[in-house]
Amino acid sequence: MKKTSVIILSGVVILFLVSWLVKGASLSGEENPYLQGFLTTFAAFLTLAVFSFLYRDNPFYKFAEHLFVGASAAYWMTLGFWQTLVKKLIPKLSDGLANFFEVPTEEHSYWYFLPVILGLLLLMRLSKKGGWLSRWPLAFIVGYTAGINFVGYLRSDFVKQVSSTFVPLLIDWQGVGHFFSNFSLAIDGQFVMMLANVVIFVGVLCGLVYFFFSKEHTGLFGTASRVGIWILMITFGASFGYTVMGRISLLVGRLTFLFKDWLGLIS
Amino acid sequence: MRRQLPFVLVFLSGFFMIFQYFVPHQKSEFVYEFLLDWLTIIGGFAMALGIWSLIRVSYDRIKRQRENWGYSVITLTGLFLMMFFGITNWEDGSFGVYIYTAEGLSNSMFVHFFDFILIPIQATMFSLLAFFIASAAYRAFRARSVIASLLLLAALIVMMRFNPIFGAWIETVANWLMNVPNLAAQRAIVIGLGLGMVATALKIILGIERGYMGQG
Amino acid sequence: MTYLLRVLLTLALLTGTAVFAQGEPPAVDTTLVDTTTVAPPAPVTGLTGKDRDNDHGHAIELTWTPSVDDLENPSGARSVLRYRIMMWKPTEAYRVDTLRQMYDMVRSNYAPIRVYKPLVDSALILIDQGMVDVSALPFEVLLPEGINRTDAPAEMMKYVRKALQDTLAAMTAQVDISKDSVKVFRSNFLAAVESLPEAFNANGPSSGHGAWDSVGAEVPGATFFRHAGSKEEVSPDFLPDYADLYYRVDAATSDPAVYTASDVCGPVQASGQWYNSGRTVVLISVIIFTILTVVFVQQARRGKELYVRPLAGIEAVDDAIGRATEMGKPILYVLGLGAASDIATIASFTILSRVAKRVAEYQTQLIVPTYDPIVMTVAQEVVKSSYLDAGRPDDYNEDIVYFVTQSQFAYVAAVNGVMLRQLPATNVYMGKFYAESLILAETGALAGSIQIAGTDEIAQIPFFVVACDYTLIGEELYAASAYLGGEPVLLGSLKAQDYAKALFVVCAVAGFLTLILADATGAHWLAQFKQWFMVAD
Amino acid sequence: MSIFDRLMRLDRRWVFLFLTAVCIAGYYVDYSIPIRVTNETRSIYTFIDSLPPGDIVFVAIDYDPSNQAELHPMTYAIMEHAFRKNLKVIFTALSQNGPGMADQAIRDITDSVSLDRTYNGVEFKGREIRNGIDYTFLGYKPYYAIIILSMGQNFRISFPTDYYGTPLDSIPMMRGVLNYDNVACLIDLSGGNITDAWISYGQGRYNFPLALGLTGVMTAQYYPYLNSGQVFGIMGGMLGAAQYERMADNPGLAIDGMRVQLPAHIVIVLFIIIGNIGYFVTRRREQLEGR
Repeated sequence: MKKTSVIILSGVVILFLVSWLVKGASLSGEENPYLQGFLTTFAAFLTLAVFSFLYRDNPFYKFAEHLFVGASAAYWMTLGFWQTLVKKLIPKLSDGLANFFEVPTEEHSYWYFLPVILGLLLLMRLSKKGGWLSRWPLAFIVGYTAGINFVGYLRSDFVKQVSSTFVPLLIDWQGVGHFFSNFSLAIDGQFVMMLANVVIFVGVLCGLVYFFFSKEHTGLFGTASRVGIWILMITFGASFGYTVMGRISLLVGRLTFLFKDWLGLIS
Repeated sequence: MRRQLPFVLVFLSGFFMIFQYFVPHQKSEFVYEFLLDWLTIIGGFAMALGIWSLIRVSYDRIKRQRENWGYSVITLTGLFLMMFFGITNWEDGSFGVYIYTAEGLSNSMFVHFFDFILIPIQATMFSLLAFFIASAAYRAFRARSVIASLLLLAALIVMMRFNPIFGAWIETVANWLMNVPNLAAQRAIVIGLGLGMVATALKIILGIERGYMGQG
Repeated sequence: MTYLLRVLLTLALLTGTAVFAQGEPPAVDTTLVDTTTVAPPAPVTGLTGKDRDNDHGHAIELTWTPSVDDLENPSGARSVLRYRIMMWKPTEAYRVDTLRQMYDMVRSNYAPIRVYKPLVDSALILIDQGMVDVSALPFEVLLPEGINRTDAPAEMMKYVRKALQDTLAAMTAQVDISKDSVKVFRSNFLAAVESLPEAFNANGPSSGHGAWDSVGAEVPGATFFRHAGSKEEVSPDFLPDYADLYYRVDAATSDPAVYTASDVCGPVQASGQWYNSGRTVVLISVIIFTILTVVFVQQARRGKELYVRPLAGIEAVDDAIGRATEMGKPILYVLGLGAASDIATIASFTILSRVAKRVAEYQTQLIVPTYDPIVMTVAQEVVKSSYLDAGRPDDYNEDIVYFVTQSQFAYVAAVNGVMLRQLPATNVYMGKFYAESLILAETGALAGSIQIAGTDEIAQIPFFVVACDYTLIGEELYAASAYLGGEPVLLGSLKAQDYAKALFVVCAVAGFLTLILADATGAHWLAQFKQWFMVAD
Repeated sequence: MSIFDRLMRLDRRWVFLFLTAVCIAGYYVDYSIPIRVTNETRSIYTFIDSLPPGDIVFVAIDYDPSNQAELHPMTYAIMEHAFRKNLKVIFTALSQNGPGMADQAIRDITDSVSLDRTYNGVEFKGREIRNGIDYTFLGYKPYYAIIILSMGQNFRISFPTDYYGTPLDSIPMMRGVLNYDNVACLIDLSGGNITDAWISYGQGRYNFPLALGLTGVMTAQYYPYLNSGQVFGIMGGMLGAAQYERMADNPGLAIDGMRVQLPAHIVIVLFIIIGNIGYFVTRRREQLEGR
């Protein structure tokens, strides 16, 4: 077991070195060909390492995973540091600090000491005694967004939906005779368009019935609820099927990287 | 007192935001935007908590030589290297405070790390979805019941919408499925969801829902 | 890498000439265009302006009757191709524009200039000391052809020296860009903005102290224009409140020189309102919903039994914890990618507290990797107090809940690792999920775990439904949270939600019927019902 | 374990392997994928194909990089077709990031048309595509509704110069080209609202032949215009682009994409079917045994 691991590892290392040298040589003429060759090879190695996870968990995947976690955490922290703290906060508080960080100064606003205090209170979590103070910033954040969400969703997900459910049942209605004499199953025909509106209307009502919690789903109510879950399932199936194309494109993107940018097998 | 005061703050900030929604005046909008700035700034401080937790867990694993502790060394190496590149100015050979330019963080090692480590792994993780969508379809699309059959059938029709073996009708049916029942179901979910969120938000503001503060 | 080019570009900006030039479009060479002279069209009539309702101010709405010669009017000359909306701006307003541009420029150039000036300074010293190698300079020098000669380095250096000196002179002489000058420019600008309303009030079009400025255009046939300015002073389209504004609409033809101005309308003033009447329907909903919730919560508090239909996902949670205990395997709880303030995440916290309590009672292992530092903080608090409630505070340790990273797929990579290495008996996904939902659920299925999911992200529900054993669809997540929260009071709100849904059904059916009736009887007023539910943005 | 049990419990790594193989094969194996050409795409192709040399086609490139995957192939296919037929092209880009898209397409197609090629059995000699003679790129201007409208009077009202700053009157191919009356047809490739403006402000008022290239999700809602005759053709998403490429006998980005998509979809469907066969047979057997 130990021996095979060593063989596999050294195989990968040798392949990596070969790829690096070959890629570097093929890029001669560009700036820093061997650095570029190394970076491309390393990116390809990481790509394959992640794909190897599909076979089973293995040291290469573990390597990529741990590197990714560390580097990405630092990436977001660095970005947050520069973009929020340095760019947004510091110019509001101190010219000296702003000059130190080379960001343009702005008009001071001492109100901005409050979020600093709240931010520091949040850090009190790290202390055993002052931990309870960290609830203050939390209360502010949660209350603030709850207020926004309360009115926001009441408007967008409730009031607005009422008016958009008002769809006409009759489209271009010119009497029963006209309807039957011009009957067609075409997608833009009168019948299909009207059917669509009926399906939408009934679908919304049945779907809502499915989401009733305080009433037993029996009798007529139960039937409506069952129709509701059917419509939900048809929708889920269709959305699932619709997404496949986009996901395959993602895979093709990675394969293109491997075969074109790294191996150069496709021109 | 320690326990109750935060809920007063929740109520006050929540109520203010509801009030603000109905007041279009510039002064009310000003406060709204101002508070929004606060949120991002507090979030900036929270980063430190996260990084601290990551370092502590990794360090702990290394110190106690737990299983796979070697990989935690890699995590910490990646973390510190990226941080180092992110706050130093590599270009002039001076390791002073990094200069923030309009183009963003332009330390070339930082950019290399991003382009050749973060991006490839991220894109590959994302592309795993192509495989998982296939395996999930194979594993779960079994006509066990009416509900499962409907799920299966709708998925099959939409997936075959451009298959030349079938006639043009399949495209029509697939489009109809995406436009009509889909719309109905989405709306039903949205309304229920909206009410669920509204109710939870109200419970939070009124102090009925306290789970998020640790059992209040 | 610092390029002289960039210094020179900055320089071009600094010399200020470009700044003050007005951006007129190049004139059309009319000689080749087929413009048989167009007759001046009839003017726009009946121009009126008023403050826009329900806003923060800074906007005016204009209405008018189109010109007789409008393209849309078949009986006229059809020569009016568009309407130009003109606003009178007193000279002071143009001055504010200039000051704004200067402030903008100084502000945006401050940081680079601070960096480049020392570089140029040191380069000049090097050249004066007799250095002749251009490539040794700390920046790349772009030399014009004819100067770039290696055979005469001294000549070349002379040119470089001159160019650098010019740059430096311009930097320091034209506009002094320093920390203090940014301040001075800002205060000058703000002072001028402050006095804008006075200037507008004192100098109308009749005073001749100012000029007309185009603020927008409309297509033929249009009768309405909304001049929505910005409320930010630094924005070029800032429009002051409480200032007398005058407008005019020009009927323009294909020949830029031929147009007819309408009568001037004004003065009108923009102002902010204290109540948005377009949102009254939301206010009514807020009141109804709050009353419903409070009433049912009170009922529950008084001990009234409330029926809640069984949810498969909820029952599965308890079973799954038991199963994990039997197998001696951990439980993985994923809170998703939401922030601590997202409602889905808050619902998830409540479910987590129940799971953690059971886990503590059964002495099973719990793993909670988190994506957001604040979510981690809250989750730690929640789990800690659940262990306390279960009477096992000593079993709690800080490593149950830990932070991974704030990168979507790095987080997924780490959670995948946990699933395959620690083989949890049960995976619970509750909260906000995006594209990673299926990666998580499939890896979990691969590891043979029982999986329970709940999310309010509609796009991700199909994947959870397909790949998980139990899925809470949309609102069921909130119902589960109320149900598992353990307090009957929380259930009261479920009842309120159901009443609101019933209200919705009533409104929708009523709307449906009114539309049919309106169609059948031709009664127009019935169709108005829909308008009641329209909300202003 | 019977074969059917195995079908039901196939290791998913087989699924992964097949999918990868099929995707790579789709790239390498030069098979021709049968693409069903719909009438709405065919009419665009035949319209352009029937134009005499020298006619002008107006191509509006109104999409951003986010819709590039679906719409760029259409631009390429139409441009190649038009230039090979010795037609002239006017471009506009009325979405903010459109000029970048147009610029890229012009560069690529100029290179490609300089080579000798055979399409549908007809040999085309490579030729140089020159700015101002074979095409004019008018560029981007804000307020697309007004631009579309004013171009109905004269292109010069909105675009006194082209994208590169040359006055329109000193561009050879624009001599005597005043407005939509002088172009043979207009093709709008868009991923957003601009399409509506082309229909109501452009076609609705000036009555020129209009065809649309849309993203997959948008397509369904524009069919009514096809039936009312306001639009003579629609290309929907990557599929529509592939259909055009098929008719032009010029397999490009879209057909390459479909060559991978189709087998990948079929593989997934086959696995679903295999799983279900296994499931039904085993269940039937269990029922029989249970009896």
